[in-house]
Amino acid sequence: MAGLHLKPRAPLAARADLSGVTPAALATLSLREAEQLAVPYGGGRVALAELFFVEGGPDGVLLIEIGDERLDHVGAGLASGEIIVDGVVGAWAGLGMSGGVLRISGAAGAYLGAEMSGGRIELNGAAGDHAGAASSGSRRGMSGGVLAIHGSAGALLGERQRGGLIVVAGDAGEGLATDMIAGTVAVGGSIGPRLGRGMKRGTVFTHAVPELPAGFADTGSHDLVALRLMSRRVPELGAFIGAATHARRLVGDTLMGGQGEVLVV
Amino acid sequence: MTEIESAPHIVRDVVCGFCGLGCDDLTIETDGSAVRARDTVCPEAARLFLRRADAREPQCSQYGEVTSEADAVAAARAILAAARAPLFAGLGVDIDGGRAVLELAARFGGVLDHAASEGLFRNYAAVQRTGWLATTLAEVRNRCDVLLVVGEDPTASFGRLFERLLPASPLFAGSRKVIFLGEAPGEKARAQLGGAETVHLPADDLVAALEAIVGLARGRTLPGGTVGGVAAADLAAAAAALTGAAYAVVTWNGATLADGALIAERATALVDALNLTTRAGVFPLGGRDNIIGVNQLLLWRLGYPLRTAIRGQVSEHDPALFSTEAALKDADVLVWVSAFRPEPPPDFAGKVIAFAHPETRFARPPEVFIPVGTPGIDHAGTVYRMDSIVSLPLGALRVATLPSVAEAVRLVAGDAP
Amino acid sequence: MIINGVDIRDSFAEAFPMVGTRLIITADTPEWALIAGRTTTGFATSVIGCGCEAAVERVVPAEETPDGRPGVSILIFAMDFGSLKKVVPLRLGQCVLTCPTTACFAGIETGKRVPLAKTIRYFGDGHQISKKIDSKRFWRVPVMEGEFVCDEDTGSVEGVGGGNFLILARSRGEALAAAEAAVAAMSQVEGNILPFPGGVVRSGSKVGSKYKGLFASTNHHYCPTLYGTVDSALTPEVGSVMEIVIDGVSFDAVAACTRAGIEAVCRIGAAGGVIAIDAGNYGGNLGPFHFKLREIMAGSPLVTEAL
Amino acid sequence: MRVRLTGGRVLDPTTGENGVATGATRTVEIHDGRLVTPTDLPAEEYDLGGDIVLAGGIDLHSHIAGGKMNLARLLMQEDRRAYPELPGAFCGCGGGRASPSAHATGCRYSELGYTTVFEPAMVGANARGAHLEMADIPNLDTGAYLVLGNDDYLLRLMAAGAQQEQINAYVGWMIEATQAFAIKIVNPGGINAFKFNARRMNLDEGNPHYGVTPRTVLQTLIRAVTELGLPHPIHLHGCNLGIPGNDETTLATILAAEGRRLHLTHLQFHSYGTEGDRRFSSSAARIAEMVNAHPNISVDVGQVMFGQTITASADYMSQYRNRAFASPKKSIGMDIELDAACGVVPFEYRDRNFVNALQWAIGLELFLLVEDPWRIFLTTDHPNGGPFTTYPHLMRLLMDRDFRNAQLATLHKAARSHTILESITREYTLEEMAILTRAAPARILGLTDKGHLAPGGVGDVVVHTEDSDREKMFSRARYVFKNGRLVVKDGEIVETVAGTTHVARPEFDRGIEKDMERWFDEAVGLKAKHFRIADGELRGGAGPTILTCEGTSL
Repeated sequence: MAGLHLKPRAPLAARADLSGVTPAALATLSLREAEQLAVPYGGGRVALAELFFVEGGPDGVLLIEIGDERLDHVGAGLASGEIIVDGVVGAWAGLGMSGGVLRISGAAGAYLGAEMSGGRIELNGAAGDHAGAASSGSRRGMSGGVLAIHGSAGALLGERQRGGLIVVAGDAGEGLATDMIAGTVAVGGSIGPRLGRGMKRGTVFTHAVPELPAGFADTGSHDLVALRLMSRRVPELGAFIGAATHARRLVGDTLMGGQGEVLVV
Repeated sequence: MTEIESAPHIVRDVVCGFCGLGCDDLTIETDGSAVRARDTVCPEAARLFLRRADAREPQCSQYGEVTSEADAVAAARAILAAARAPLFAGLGVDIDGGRAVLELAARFGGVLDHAASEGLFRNYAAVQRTGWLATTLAEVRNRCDVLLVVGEDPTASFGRLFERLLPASPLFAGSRKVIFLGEAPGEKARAQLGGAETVHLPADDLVAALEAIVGLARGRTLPGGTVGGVAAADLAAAAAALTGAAYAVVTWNGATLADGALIAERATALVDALNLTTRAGVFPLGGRDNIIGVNQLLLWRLGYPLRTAIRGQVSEHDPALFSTEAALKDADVLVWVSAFRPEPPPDFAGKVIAFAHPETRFARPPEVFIPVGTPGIDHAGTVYRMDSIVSLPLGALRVATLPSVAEAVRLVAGDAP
Repeated sequence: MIINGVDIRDSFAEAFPMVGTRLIITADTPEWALIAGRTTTGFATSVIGCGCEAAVERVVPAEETPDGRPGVSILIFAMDFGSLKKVVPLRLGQCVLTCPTTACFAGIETGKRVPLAKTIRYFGDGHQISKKIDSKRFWRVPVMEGEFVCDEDTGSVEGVGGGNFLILARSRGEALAAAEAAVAAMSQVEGNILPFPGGVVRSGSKVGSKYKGLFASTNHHYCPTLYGTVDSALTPEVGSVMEIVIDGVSFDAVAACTRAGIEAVCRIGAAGGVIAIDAGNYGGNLGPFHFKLREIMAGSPLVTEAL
Repeated sequence: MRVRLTGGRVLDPTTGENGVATGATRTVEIHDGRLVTPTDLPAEEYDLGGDIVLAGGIDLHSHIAGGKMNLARLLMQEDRRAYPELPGAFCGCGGGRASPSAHATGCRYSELGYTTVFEPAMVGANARGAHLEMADIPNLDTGAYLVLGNDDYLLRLMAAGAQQEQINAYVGWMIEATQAFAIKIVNPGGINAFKFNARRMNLDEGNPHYGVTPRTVLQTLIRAVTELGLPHPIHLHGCNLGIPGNDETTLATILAAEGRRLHLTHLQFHSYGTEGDRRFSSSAARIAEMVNAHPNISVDVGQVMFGQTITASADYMSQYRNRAFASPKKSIGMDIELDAACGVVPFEYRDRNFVNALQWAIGLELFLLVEDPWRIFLTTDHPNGGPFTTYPHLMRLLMDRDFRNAQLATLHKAARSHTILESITREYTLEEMAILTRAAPARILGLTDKGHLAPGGVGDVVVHTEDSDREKMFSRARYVFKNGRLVVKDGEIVETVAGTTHVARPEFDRGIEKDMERWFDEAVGLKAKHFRIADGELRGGAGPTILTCEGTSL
């Protein structure tokens, strides 16, 4: 079948898990089969059609209307195609996605884009804690792709991130980039305390010097050619860096032998 | 497992299953249904073993109204049968009771979590990501010559910890040195430490100070004069003691540390660094109300630790959504299991079925309350010690008038469909 | 074929496949970019003696470079990919890494990857930092002046080396003036370099020598001072011959460059002392690329007499 | 309940019956869980139509329970997530492949026709946990070998020059206290030496604290189990596991047994030479020759199977070394209770890796060069060499030379030139496979009512439909009866039943008890009586199946 259009029948009374409900997986199903997909819901499993009005839609696109803050794992494992949520999602949206586009017009719960390795997430609202992070027990967070959050992000954004780009237009909560391995985060707004503990490598772009833990060293302000390069090469950073040629560079977490950096532009 | 002497009903070598330390040398006095700990027990054990002779006979209730066991069981079953998203929480229960609850959850579906799992999952930040090099009680007792205690004085939670951990005459350790990073040892701890040399490093940032010690153990030099509120020289001395130890041990209580996950990771890194040249192990504290046992049970039965949901015969682990705190927001039924202590269930708007300690004081009467016996007092059972390796047999100290959790839960489960 | 009095001989340039790459070198000023470009491509006239052939391809305006600073693009060609992988990091390390304010970027995206910072980064002694955007990685290597920014690697092309033509003129002065005009015109054609000094080579060579161990020697057929003593390709009025050698990223690039050069020479024409255009070849047996002069010039508006 | 299987070709090497060779069929009957002489009484009948009837499979070395498996599960949630529950009306709860849950272990094993599996490395301190876990494994009888030889109590006794009688009493006490079936030695003395910061330990190297050598530990414990009359010989995981050049240690270890019975486990990991430019070579031929010449020696292979697995061993000394090769990069180690230790290291065996490819070849060489099928057992040291679910593939490798050589051809080139595997023509017969997987394990474990189909035996019966593709054939049993109850039909679980746990009960001098109590009180910090496991703690109160020890020959 072509794409799918889901509209909640009612606000969810328990958590539902949309793992595996992706355009690619749906492509092989008839509308009837899609309706009968067993979706974990509360302490059991129910047919997709018990939770949603299910209709066909444009090819390669899964459109979810309204959404629900208990609707988890939207776009988890997405490898291609597009998922558009005209509303909010629960936790784990875009978990481990490797390609495709996930657009969410509202807010997202915790672990948005956790462990994603490719593709693009556009979130208009606010993200919960642990966006772009590693799930508990996993060694690595987001490793590739772009996570664009137009609102603010919660605590532990980019925890254990090891690649890819996170851009937050609003604020970021505490513990940003904790144990970060590599990758780039840019935060337009304010930043919570305890940024970058255990940071190994990677870059956090900010507009003001944040509160930093003991293991960060201030190397001063520098004319960095890399700024000009990133401003041009990375469209998402173009507006953030603009024409800046200088940045204050703070390096850490040196206590753990880390060489991560906070670049204040 | 216990040896009941003749009157006046003194029971020696009683195993205590409450805090997870696994003391098994308690002396308990019983008189009919009355139970009282004697001699050297910690306040926690004294409190939790105590059963007064004049205690009211506990009874099942529904909405606070006394009811028959059969009615309570039937009501519980009806609630579960109609439940959409049950949460099986508390889980303060022995292994057999844990099995029964697991099977109940498998049948009706729902989330499984223990009341004390926060500390456990902080430690899992380290153990699941990088693994760690650990040790157990008897090894610490006999080999540990330098012990690093991170955070609060653990004696508050584990009353006899240092007595058990560092007895006076170890088989191998030539000397004992204990470094307290964080809170100073209290009087009780000092008394138990006896001849051990103690050092106190009053860190205001535990993570930073511990990271500094990791760095020093790896051969780096510190950037400043103090780190985390501790003088660099003191940190260097601590690192030197650890690297110079024959068998260093690092311990902390994840449950009491807001930064427990990072502490666990840094402690793991420290022990990894130490083992390059000498021997060392982590010894994480925790394990109250058999959380370790129930967690082990889930691991061998479901392949997942606590914070796992069974939904339509398939289990899934989600340390975020299936924590008690998070799951309470999504559940419609709370099955509260707390056999070790009168711990009331958390605030919850949905229906509550409580398999709980008879003295539990509920903020509001639960839909169904089935009082249960306490493992190690009312019935035998098995609990795990905090190290997850040793498990202990709890015996019965008196004639049980209450069902065990296993019995009560199996009544509710009835015959499998 | 006669163009503006210049005889386009019925000959062809015989060229070989080479493997090449393009680097964009930027700097704080156009001057430093050019210095870096020229130094990096120094001593790279002929693969026979230098291991590669390289030159500045063009000056790149700031708005076209990856970091928005003035730059130059250079092309480096070698006989095979293995040699290219060796020679590029070597030149990069000696001449760009060391040159004030420069940065170095991939100038070709496709083809096999030629290491740039992939090798050079170790100069950072563990302090180097990389950043991967999409699937493209660049490195920042701390240096005394600041940071050396360099792409991890660059692409490569299977190009053409040894395109050429010969300018036969009445005198040395007239030959050189014609050659200079050709170089100026050819520099405008992207995708090519003229690796010899100033783009011109006065010592065209033939394959082999009477001396054992010499692969190439002076092309005596075109030496005016030997006219009459050897089997000469010249006519008595030819007083001097200059050659222009072209390496390009493709056959078409070299062809376009050749045509631009010959046209420039022909604009000077017989009036300026140019007698004929010829080309160097080895009989067509050695190189797969044949640039037939008359085919290349066919259709040129300058052609006055097609034969 | 009576079950009657008619028209099957019975393959029972214990009695010498080979219906596969003769084409003869006969009726097999089970009554109340036991094999009986066929009757005419009413029974649940199955017409087997010439299918092959075997005794239930017995795996004498597979890590199915105990603390290290739970550590493995905790560490490798990837494995669990990748292998979710199989659908079905039975409770096959949990999942996983390299470290499957208890129910998954029981279900997968019984699908392959196994009915008895032994956990070969139970640490005394964790014995209660191991038994709790085994009680939750459906469809299998189990048992566990107690790890001794690194326990401070024993080494202390030996260092003090204790009499053998005292050591026997200790070993007897420990077997009884932990409800064990046999004694396993893991890296004799080495795990203990690692606690004193020794990183390697050779056969005649003294423990840094006690001075005791692995050789004396081995010989002392061999004597102890012999004199206690334990049916199974010392089950030895030798010194220097995985280290190139350990072939010499292995050969010396065989001689160190001095003619007494000794079982060398996962021999593949102990058969490495140092020849060739990579200083890693196969010594399978040398070692097989030595095994062939010493009838007191039995071995299991610990075959390496390619793919992701997780290694779990009491040999923390070796596993600490192996941490460097962890894939994914994480591992757990633990010193345990003056008793032993454990190391859990995820590992991926890759066919394009020289060492892994050669390990694979070395294991197969051992299988094919050890001549007596009664003295070699089919194991992958689950999950260390690979999950037990790869057994059908391994069986085909052993039974089908063309298949084996085709696999060999795909391996790392240099490894191929280091093995003689291609030239080995041997193919295991069905009868030999039945010996390896049933008859011989029952014999070496002293389980007289298992591994055969004679009346009086346990009603563990497996029916396979013959298929020239042996992997396919052994992947799905047509029927599996556990104690006479049908648990597998057409390769799928139809019921789960509780098994029993085998324990051995030797006689010993109970005078040791006072000293044990003192030791536990003072050193261990746990009462001896709480260390002891009561019969009623096993199998949910059902208690163990006890094998009394009356001594064995040799």
